Amino acid sequence: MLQQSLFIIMAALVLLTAGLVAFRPRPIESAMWLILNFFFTAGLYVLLGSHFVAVIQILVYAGAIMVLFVFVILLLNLDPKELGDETSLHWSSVVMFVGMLSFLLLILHVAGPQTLEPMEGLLPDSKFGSVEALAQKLLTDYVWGFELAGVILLLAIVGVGMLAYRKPKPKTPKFLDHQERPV
Amino acid sequence: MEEQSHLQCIAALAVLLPLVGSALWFSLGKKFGEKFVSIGAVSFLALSFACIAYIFFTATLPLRINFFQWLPLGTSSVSFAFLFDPLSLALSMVVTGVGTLIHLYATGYMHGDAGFGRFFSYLNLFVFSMLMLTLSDSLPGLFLGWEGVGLCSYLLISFWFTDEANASAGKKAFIVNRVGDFGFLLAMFCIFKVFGALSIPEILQTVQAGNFSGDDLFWTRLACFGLVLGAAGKSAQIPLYVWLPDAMAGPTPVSALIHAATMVTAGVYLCCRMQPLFLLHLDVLNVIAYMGAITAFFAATIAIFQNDIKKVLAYSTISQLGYMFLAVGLGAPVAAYFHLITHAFFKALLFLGAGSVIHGLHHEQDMRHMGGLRTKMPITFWCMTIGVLAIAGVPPLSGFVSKDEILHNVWGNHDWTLVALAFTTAFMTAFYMGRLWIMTFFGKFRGHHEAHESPWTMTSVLVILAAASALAGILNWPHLWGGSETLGTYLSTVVQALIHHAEDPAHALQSSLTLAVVSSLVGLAGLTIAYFRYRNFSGEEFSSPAFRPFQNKYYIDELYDAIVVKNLRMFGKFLWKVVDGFVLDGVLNGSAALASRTSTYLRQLQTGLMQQYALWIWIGFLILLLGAWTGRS
Amino acid sequence: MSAPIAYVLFLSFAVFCFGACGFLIRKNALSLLICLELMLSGVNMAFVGFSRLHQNEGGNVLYFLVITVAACESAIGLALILNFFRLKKSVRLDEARALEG
Amino acid sequence: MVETFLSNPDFIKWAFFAGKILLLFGLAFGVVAPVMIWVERRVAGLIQDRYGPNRVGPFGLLQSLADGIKLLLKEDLRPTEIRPVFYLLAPILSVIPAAMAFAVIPFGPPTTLGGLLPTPMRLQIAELNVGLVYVLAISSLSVYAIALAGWASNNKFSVLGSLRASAQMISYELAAGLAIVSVILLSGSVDLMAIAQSQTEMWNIFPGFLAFLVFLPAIFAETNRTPFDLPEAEAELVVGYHTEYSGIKFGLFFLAEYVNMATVSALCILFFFGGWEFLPWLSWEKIGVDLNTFWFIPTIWFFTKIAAFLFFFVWVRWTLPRFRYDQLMSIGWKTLIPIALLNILITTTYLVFEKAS
Repeated sequence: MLQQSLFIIMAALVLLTAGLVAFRPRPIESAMWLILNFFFTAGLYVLLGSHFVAVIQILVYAGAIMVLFVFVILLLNLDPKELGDETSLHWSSVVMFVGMLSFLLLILHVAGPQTLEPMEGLLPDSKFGSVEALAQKLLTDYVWGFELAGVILLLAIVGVGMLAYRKPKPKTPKFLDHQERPV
Repeated sequence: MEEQSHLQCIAALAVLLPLVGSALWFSLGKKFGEKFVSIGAVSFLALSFACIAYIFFTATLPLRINFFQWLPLGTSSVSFAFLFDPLSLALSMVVTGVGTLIHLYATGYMHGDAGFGRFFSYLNLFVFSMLMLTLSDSLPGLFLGWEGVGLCSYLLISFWFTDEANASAGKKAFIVNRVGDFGFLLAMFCIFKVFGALSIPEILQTVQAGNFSGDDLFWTRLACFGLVLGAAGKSAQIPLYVWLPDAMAGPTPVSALIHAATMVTAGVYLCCRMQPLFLLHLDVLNVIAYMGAITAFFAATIAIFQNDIKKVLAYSTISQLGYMFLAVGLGAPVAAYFHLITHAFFKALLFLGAGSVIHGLHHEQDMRHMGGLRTKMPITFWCMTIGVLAIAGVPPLSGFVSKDEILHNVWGNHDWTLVALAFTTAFMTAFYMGRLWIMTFFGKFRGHHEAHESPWTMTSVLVILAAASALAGILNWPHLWGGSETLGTYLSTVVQALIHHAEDPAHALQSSLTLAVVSSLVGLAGLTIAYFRYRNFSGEEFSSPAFRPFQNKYYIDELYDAIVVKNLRMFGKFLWKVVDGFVLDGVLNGSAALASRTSTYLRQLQTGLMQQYALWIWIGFLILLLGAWTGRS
Repeated sequence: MSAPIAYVLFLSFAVFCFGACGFLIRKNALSLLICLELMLSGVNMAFVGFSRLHQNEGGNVLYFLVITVAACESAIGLALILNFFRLKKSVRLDEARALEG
Repeated sequence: MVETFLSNPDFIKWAFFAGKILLLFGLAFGVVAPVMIWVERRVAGLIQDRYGPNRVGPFGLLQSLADGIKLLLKEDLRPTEIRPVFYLLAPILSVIPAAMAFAVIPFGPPTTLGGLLPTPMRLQIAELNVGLVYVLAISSLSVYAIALAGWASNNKFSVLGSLRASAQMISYELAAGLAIVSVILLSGSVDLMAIAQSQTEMWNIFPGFLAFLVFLPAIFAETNRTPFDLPEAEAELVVGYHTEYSGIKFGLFFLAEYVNMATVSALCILFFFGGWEFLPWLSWEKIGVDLNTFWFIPTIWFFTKIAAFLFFFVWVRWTLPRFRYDQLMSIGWKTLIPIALLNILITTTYLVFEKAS
């Protein structure tokens, strides 16, 4: 029973932070809320039993990706004019929520009522969610996906390097006072 | 029928000489001057006439000379070959003979004209295509000549193309001929459908030998009508005669050669050549007869009221041709052919005489401004007199003999309307020729310029033609009058006469004599009435409005213009405005406009804002979702 | 742990919708990428949820692949934004209308 | 009355749990941080041949207490034109990861506390079987505090300082991660308790000496200590990212730094120096100590090792010169990471041969 209520709380927090991420005007704020969102999602994963995934969520999302975002936001140090952050509750948001409802109806209908019963519990000794089980599956059945992920990461690194690199502009040499200037 | 090699080269020479000549005069005319062109042209024609004469006297007819295979038509093929038989030889003799004389005459007439070389090249080209028409063995060959002749008549009519009237007259002649040619083409297609071959001797053999099913008869009947339409177009008969009076816009030698002697007779030659085919359908022959008779009478009535000397002669040509078709229609091709030959002589004479009158009066063509020329131009006067008497049918001249032959046949046919038409036309012919004769040569001189006799080149030709038209009668002097009918026997191998006078010889002689007397009396009456009417002619005549339609040629031109030309122009405008403008262009521009209009709306979608694209994707997803949702089974 | 799968799926789709909605509303590129990350994390939730439902590690493996792609994508996205900023001195998306029809 | 409490198993479990939390956090924040501050200043004085603080209390022991009170009572200076929310958030964010990392560190073998507990329980606050990865994740969060601090205080030097500090931490985190991979390979599990128990016979320092060589500079850089403390060096950028902070905000940063140091040194001991084992080949069972009754001996030994390590920190701080920034980065990327990768290769081959034998 504790788990059920905990799940509800965690879900509520996730939704709250997601809403704040979407609708707060300043990007630095929405970034911070997103980090919090990742924490709560990690909590959700723990409730769902996959611990390793939860920790990876924090390590990769909150720890690495969001660092990039915060860095860029801080580096660019944009004032509101450049950001152009006047968010208007655009009619598209209506479309969003309509979509959401219709999707839910589709799930309920297609999958049938049994989706509403709670999922059966884990066996005490089941190794679901642990590193070993995941590693087992990852490195045997999905080894190609694993290698491919590596290749994609390499690609991204090279790509970013190439994109961000800017040939330093050859600065004209400044002559100190006591040096003679070329005539 | 085997070819001797030397005959082959003579025949080729006879036909190709004019062609080569036309090319020569056209290209070198300007460089070498008039003298070179005139000597060259006349000598080339004379040489060609000599070759034809040589074949005429030595070759065993019919002689078929094959050159090469010309048109492969599926199974059969059309070969380019010449067929020398009495019909074609007689006509080609006339063409080359009269042609040579007219060339000689033209050297004088056209003296000093800028397009001298060009004129003679067209004339030679005309003679070449006329020879092709007469001598060719197959229908397409004949058609080639037929078109060539049409082309040259166009070129020669609008020779002085700088003047708008001449150019439009040339166009008119060409277009009307084309209508006729359409009939001819139709006939050729039908003949090919029925006989599967287009060479004339082959066709005529199958016609005489074979019997035909109902279906074939229908097609051959259609072919005959096609041929009749072609002949009417080329020989200026009732429906398609309008081009001949306007063709007078060309120089006079052209009128003489083309519109009197040779080209207009092509229709008659065609009908005589294809006579066995026509014999299959007697109703067609009847149509020809009536066409001829009506044309003769109609043209004669118009000729009386014309003031232009060449127009009078043009209408008289139409009516004489009507006579020939009448004869062909009644199944007397020999009489038609004989009249054709005699007509060629005296009509050429009349035209050339009128030409020398016009030449003398410095291109004055209106008879009301002539008069009293018999003292100023004696030779022209005497030659014209012989011509007028010949055409009026005064014995013993050639005109009388040939016309009497035709009248005899008409009388023999006992069709009283035809007889009435024929005799009245004879009287009117005599009357308007007499009018012409008296207005130009008698009374006071009403012109502006001082008249002078033409040079020897023109007057010598007049004298020769006068002699020919006087003596041509003996060519086919009827047996009844002790004549040998040389032309009749000569042609009998190819065509056969339909009406056999079954009466006993005595009665026949008596009736033909009375007929001869009657016709000559009619002619003389016409002449005397004309003499008394115009003796002291003062200048205007037929002023009362009653004659208005006659003077305006029954408004036929305006009628044609109203019926055909206006509708064609309207139809053309319709096609241009509605079909092309609205439908085709409309569809084209419309679809383009439609594309551009829709694209302006669709362009609003391309806002460049990435988020809007994402929104459309999302909406698409939703629609798919709803589709899946509703489509669930 | 006995939460029904429908809750998890609804939650994941809700987060996805928030992300998508943010993606469409925000005017600057940075928030765009942030919302994108949100969307991706929403999708991940569904994977983990299903993996828990079927007690099979497949979902988690897929989670891993999605997370690598998300990392690469955000890295490159940020690099692009930097270039865009250098070019246009602002990250407002209204500036990026060059492809307008 | 007490027996009813003692006999109820739930109560005992909860009491044990509370005891663990009190022990660890009390030690970490109450004892370690202030004592370390005092030790640092004394040792610095010793190394620089001068007295350290010795006025406040015996041998100046209460000096850190006095500093703490001073910081608390100081006026809360706040510069203008700053982003208030993030300015205040930064110090908090720096302390949270430091505390969270402590929850996972086991400080003793599983015991029944002298018969008090029905079954031997782990001396670990959170028995996470993915402990190690958790520690890595938490340590990567400390970057935010520094980045936000620099940016929020609206001061060019602090922004530059924060950028440098966070860049340094990110790159050395990578080196530390790779070093830890070889440790995982050696001890075969990601759970910290398991790692410690796997070192009863042979400590990881011997087969994984290269990993230790990579790990040591990485943890120094991670906590911005001594050779790598360029960002807050006075000479360079005034005091780096926390120039604008005064009073307790600065105190928090200071506290976070020392707690981080304690955590990192505990980890280092766990990974390489056999955790609470007595000597490399001399584990407590061998000596004959019964863990259930004398459960506190390994724990105390573990804490003495941490103290020694902390002393080593301070010792290094006052002896080694500071790295220039480009040298610092090149060491991080061009030397440590390649060595770590090489090390992984070595450990794997070693493991294959060892398993073969």
